[in-house]
Amino acid sequence: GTNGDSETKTPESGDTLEGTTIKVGASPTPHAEILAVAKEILAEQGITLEIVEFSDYVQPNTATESGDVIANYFQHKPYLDKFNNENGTHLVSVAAIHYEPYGLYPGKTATIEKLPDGAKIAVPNDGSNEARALHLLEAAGLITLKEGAGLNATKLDIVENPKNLDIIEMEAAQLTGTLTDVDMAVINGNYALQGDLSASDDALILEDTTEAGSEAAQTYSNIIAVKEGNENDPAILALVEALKSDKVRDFINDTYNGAVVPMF
Amino acid sequence: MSSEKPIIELRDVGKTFQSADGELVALEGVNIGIDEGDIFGVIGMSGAGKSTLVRCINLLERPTTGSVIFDGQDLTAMTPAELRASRREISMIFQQFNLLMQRTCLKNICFPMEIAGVKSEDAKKRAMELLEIVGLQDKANAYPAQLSGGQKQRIAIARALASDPKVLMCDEATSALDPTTTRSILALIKDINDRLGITAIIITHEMAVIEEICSHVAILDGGRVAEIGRVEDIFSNPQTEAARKLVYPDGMPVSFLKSERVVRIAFNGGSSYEPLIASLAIDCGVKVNILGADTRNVGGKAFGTMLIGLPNDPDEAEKAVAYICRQRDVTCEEVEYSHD
Amino acid sequence: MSSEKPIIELRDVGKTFQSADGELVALEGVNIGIDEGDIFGVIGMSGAGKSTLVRCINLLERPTTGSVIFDGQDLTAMTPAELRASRREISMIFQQFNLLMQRTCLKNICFPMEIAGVKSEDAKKRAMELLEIVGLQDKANAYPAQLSGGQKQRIAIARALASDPKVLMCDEATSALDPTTTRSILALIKDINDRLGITAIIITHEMAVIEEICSHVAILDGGRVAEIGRVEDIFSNPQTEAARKLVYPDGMPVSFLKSERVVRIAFNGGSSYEPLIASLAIDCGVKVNILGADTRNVGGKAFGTMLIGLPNDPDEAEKAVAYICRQRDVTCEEVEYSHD
Amino acid sequence: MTEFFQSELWQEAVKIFEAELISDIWQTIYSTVLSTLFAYIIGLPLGVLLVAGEEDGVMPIPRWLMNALNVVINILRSVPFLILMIIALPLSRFIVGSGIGTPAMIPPLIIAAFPFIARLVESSLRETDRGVIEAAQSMGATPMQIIRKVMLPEAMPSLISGAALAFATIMGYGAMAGIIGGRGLGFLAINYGLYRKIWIVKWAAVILLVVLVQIFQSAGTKLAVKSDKRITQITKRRKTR
Amino acid sequence: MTEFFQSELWQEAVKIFEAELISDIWQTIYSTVLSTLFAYIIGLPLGVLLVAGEEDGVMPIPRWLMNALNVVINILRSVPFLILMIIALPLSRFIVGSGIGTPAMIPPLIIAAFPFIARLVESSLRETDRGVIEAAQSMGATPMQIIRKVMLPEAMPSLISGAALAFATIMGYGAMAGIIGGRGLGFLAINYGLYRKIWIVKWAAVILLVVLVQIFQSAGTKLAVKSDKRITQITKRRKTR
Ligand SMILES: Nc1ncnc2c1ncn2[C@@H]1O[C@H](COP(=O)(O)OP(=O)(O)OP(=O)(O)O)[C@@H](O)[C@H]1O
Ligand SMILES: Nc1ncnc2c1ncn2[C@@H]1O[C@H](COP(=O)(O)OP(=O)(O)OP(=O)(O)O)[C@@H](O)[C@H]1O
Ligand SMILES: [Mg+2]
Ligand SMILES: [Mg+2]
Repeated sequence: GTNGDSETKTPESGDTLEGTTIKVGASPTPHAEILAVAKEILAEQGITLEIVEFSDYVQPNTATESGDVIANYFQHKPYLDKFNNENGTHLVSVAAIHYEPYGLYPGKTATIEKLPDGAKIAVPNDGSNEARALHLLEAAGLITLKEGAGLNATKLDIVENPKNLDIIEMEAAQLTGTLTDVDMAVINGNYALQGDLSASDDALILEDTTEAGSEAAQTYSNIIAVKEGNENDPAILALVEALKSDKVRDFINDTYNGAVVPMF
Repeated sequence: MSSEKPIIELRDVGKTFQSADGELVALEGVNIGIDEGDIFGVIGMSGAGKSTLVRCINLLERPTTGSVIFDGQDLTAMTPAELRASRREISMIFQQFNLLMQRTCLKNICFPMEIAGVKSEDAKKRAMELLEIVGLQDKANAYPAQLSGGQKQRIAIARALASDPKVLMCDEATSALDPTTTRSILALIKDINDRLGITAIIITHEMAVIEEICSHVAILDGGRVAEIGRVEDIFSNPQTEAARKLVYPDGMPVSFLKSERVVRIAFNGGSSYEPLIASLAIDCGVKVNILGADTRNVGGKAFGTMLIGLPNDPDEAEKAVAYICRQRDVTCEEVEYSHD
Repeated sequence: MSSEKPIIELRDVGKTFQSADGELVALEGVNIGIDEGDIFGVIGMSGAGKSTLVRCINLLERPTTGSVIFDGQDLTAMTPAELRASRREISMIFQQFNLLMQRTCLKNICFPMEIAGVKSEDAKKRAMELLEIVGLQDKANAYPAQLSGGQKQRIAIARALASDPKVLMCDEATSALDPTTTRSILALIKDINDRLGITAIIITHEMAVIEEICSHVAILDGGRVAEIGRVEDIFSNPQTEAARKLVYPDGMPVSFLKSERVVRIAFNGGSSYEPLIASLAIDCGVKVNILGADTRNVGGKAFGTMLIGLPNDPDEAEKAVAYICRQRDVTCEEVEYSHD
Repeated sequence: MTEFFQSELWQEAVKIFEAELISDIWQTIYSTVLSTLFAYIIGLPLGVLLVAGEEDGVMPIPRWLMNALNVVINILRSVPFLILMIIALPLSRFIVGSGIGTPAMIPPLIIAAFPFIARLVESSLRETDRGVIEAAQSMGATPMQIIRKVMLPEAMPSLISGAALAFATIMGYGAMAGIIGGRGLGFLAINYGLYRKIWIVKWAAVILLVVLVQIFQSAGTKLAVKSDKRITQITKRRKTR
Repeated sequence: MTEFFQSELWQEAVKIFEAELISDIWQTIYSTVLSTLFAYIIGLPLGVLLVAGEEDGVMPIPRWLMNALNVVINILRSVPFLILMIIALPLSRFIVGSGIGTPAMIPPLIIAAFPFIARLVESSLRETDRGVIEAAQSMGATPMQIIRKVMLPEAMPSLISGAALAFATIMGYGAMAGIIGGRGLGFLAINYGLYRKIWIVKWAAVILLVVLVQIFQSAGTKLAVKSDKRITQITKRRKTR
């Protein structure tokens, strides 16, 4: 992984960043799309931002740890902590950029009240997102999770399930595609948008609207993570600055219509 | 040829193969008529086109030119279904046997009957009979890979006979067989020919086979028919170089060039130890020359033929012929010889 | 057998195949010694074990029992590398040819030389020579699939000769060939045998081939050696039922049972139209019986053999023998006959 | 060791095993077997057609049809399975009545596998000895008879080992079931291996997958060897020892 | 129509094409070709060994080694590609110097593909006529000579059509490059089909994939037919027409 290092390890501070290339790992959407805006800004400063898209949630961290990329942008803090813990990596968050509220969207059944016994509810199948979705269902009063079931919660941690809900885990991006097959699905804001669902109009319940909503926004903000020691790397600082610009905020607000909320 | 309508007729058949080095004319302008009940021999040097010829008869190889008439119908103009129906009446024994490697011998013999829709038990019964005829009952459940060359060939023969065909084509069907087995197979074909009037087309390199069972013979040379006709005529008096080379591979008997008159004597089961030639000399005082002989004894009886060159003196010759013709169980015929 | 050390010796060789129906004994207690320079014929009915026998010689089939000695060394006890070295000196022509389908004829013939590490140009040159010898120069670049049966066989023959082997094993190497080609191939083998002292083992169904070029013969019957010895001895006086069946497929000449004394006359190139038997009758007044004859003319000269049954009267018989022996270009030998 | 069995990881793994393992094994097996089966029902005839339908095959079909067939197979072979699966979901809804879960995997699996199988079958059938086909033709066999009684039986050993290959490949595709809410051992391995780091579960799932493939592969090889009547040596020797 | 070309979707698609298409095509081709190549370098000898190494093969190897080889191949065939890819990443870092991107895909692709190729090769070689192998043995050919000069050349048509099959399969695996930050047409199709729903890009990528597979498949088939000297009919007829 010397490649990424040599290119990204910026010269002594104070030197110009002109000609620097930084590689940042990101999920395709919305992260890579947001980074694309930052890329334009950085380009004006002579910094080349190379966006490496990962369609999984492990490799971006591994790649950051190994130096294949200098930073990544796809996860929230709790996931990062858990990842560090489990994998012995040393990644730290340098900035929170946005938040994607989860919502419970209707499929075959229109309202929570009408949910029949044994109704099918689709949730994301990947690590902490499943937990997040289950917490949302708990907040809606549909299930009860085992005490202390935090970010590791899976459907096996459900202790009370009065409606005998059938929890179906699947690829987050595929959730909107299966609304015809299930009674309801917990979908992340960004994918909901792509499925022509509006967080504000269609969601039966949103993370924002629950009592834990604002807390969730804080907790689940998507962050820029770097390897410990790179926090003050000028290039990283430039990246964060670019991401926190008005231009990016406008882009997010215009494009995602509330499904993605800027956190700056 | 006889005046009957032939069962198989090749009209101006030609076959050209395309190969890397250009075209190869395997057959050219072949006209052959084969009457029902004939046993028709095809001989020729290696590569003369014999296999190609029989493959053209059942259209395994589509002739490049000409047409093939079977039973009055043009095979080359038939629909696939009609062709299939005709093919069921023409059996073929392949030079390379072409047995189904994944089937037992019994099932291989059942195969043509399966295709013709014969009931399974009937097919099996018939196949067992045929296995017995070719002497391989004990190999019924063996696979072809477990057989010797000759055994494979016998299975192929049994398979070809299974469907009671009108025409049987044998591409060197006895080349891998010992003389005894060869003879018994030939006897079988002859027998079927006598009893059921099957027509047989036989490719062989053994002239004895032709002499023994064929009624007609065609000699192929470089893809063309060099000679065609009754076996006696062709063999006793080969007209072309190609024919002579086959019938007398060591060169023509010189006596053909010396004697004016040649007589073929056939022993039809008389006692062979009757010393015919010696008696002829002693009784008639005539010295005849044995040009060639192939005589064998079966159960004390002589069979086979002998070619005799008569003395040039016409009287002596006449005397000799008369003496020979008087013998019991011997037929003699004079063979024409033309000086070309 | 001669007193020289044999080049190939089979000691108590047996081979049993396992099959679905149980065991099949293909060879049992076979003891054969073949001297250097012999042309050794192997005959037997279809399925007698001939192919298995030669396959056991180069260990393509590992004998179940016994050992195979080649050039004084036990092949069955060799390391793989040693075995390979020995195998390079034993060429084999297979009953099914076994040509490489993806190589041209030329490259097929080059193959054994490639294996032996002969330089490519040298190999090619030699291969072209061999192609010419078997009469297939024009097929150098053709693939086996484009050849006739006999042509394939000739390529196989050329391939077997390419590596200048010490021993050549032919499994029905001429069965697909016309008589002329057969003769030229046999002449070739005989010639190599004369000039280079190659040892040949020849499986065939044509007794004429054995008579023509073999010095020794073994008769296999049901996996056992029925008879073994010099061709003259075995053929003129077959001791066992198996041998008689092969040599005289139509049954023994009856005269063997009638005449006490039998004489084999070989024509060594005298004029055939000298009517020997008739002259015998006229000049000596002795009637002899032709038991069998196989005479041909080459360029005006007679070659071949004739078996004569002498009269039972000892004086007449003596007279006849004396007369025959006086003839030019004729050798005669009395053949022993035992009443068993 | 006792420590390990008291560890939280082990406890959790046991929980997961108890809840899901049997069901996941079963789902892997039935989805793979059913998909392989149906994929053969479609792919086998197509593979046959690819050989028999050639200009000089036993059942020539029009050239344009042959080309079309080839193109369709190539298209299906080239679309990534993920995309294919999602495209095929409406079909799943129509056939199995649901676009989610393991049953919904089966139609996409079939669609992805049959072109692969067609090619495997094609390659096996091309090896049939031309001579035996000619023998059958000379007996007046219909194209269907030649296919059923000659080409397929003669190529049987090769077809069987192809089937073992196809089975393992289809099982591999099945690992992506998770995307549409399906289950199975592959899903278990990915879900717990990739996302949840419960390595016990991951390895248990992988080992079970290996065992399944091993069983099918060796059954396939054994059957292929046994069905091969051309080489009698192998079986012979095995028996003798 | 003009409307369509002015639509936002189209504009965006064009932007993506301009930025990525050429590079993605190139990445697909080079990763697939290189992986296929290296997978053959490993898989071909193994496939040969699976046949030649049998008890009655031309180069028998100890039975336990043979069994071990079979088991290893089966294991690699049964581990889901996703898992295999991630397990193989350290190897990628070691070999290509990076655990991300298209180059990093190549080692996992090779590891996933070579067992598949070994099985394909095995199945092809099993069809070699026993008789010609015996002929070579009778000439004193070494096992290596038999393999190189007999088994492989005689099975060439079948090996070539197997290679076309392998190529398409490896290209299919390559579609999962996105997981480790790799690129390529498969990634493009999945990324824009599944995650971003820009169907123009998805279909463009799919069409390009189809074209690639089509090219390799028909080249493979043609070459296989041309290299087949056993059946002269086909080429013959083609030429005559
Ligand atoms: N692989 C095998 N498995 C089982 N039996 C076999 C096998 N090979 C040969 N046999 C049997 O062994 C016997 C001898 O076979 P072999 O091929 O040696 O005969 P052959 O004398 O060469 O006959 P032919 O003249 O017909 O070629 C036959 O009965 C045959 O069925
Ligand atoms: N598929 C083919 N492609 C090219 N040439 C061929 C093909 N088949 C046969 N030939 C050629 O056609 C000629 C006649 O072949 P054919 O097989 O009819 O000979 P044959 O008389 O049966 O000879 P044999 O007695 O050796 O079997 C030969 O020169 C052969 O090389
Ligand atoms: Mg022929
Ligand atoms: Mg034999």
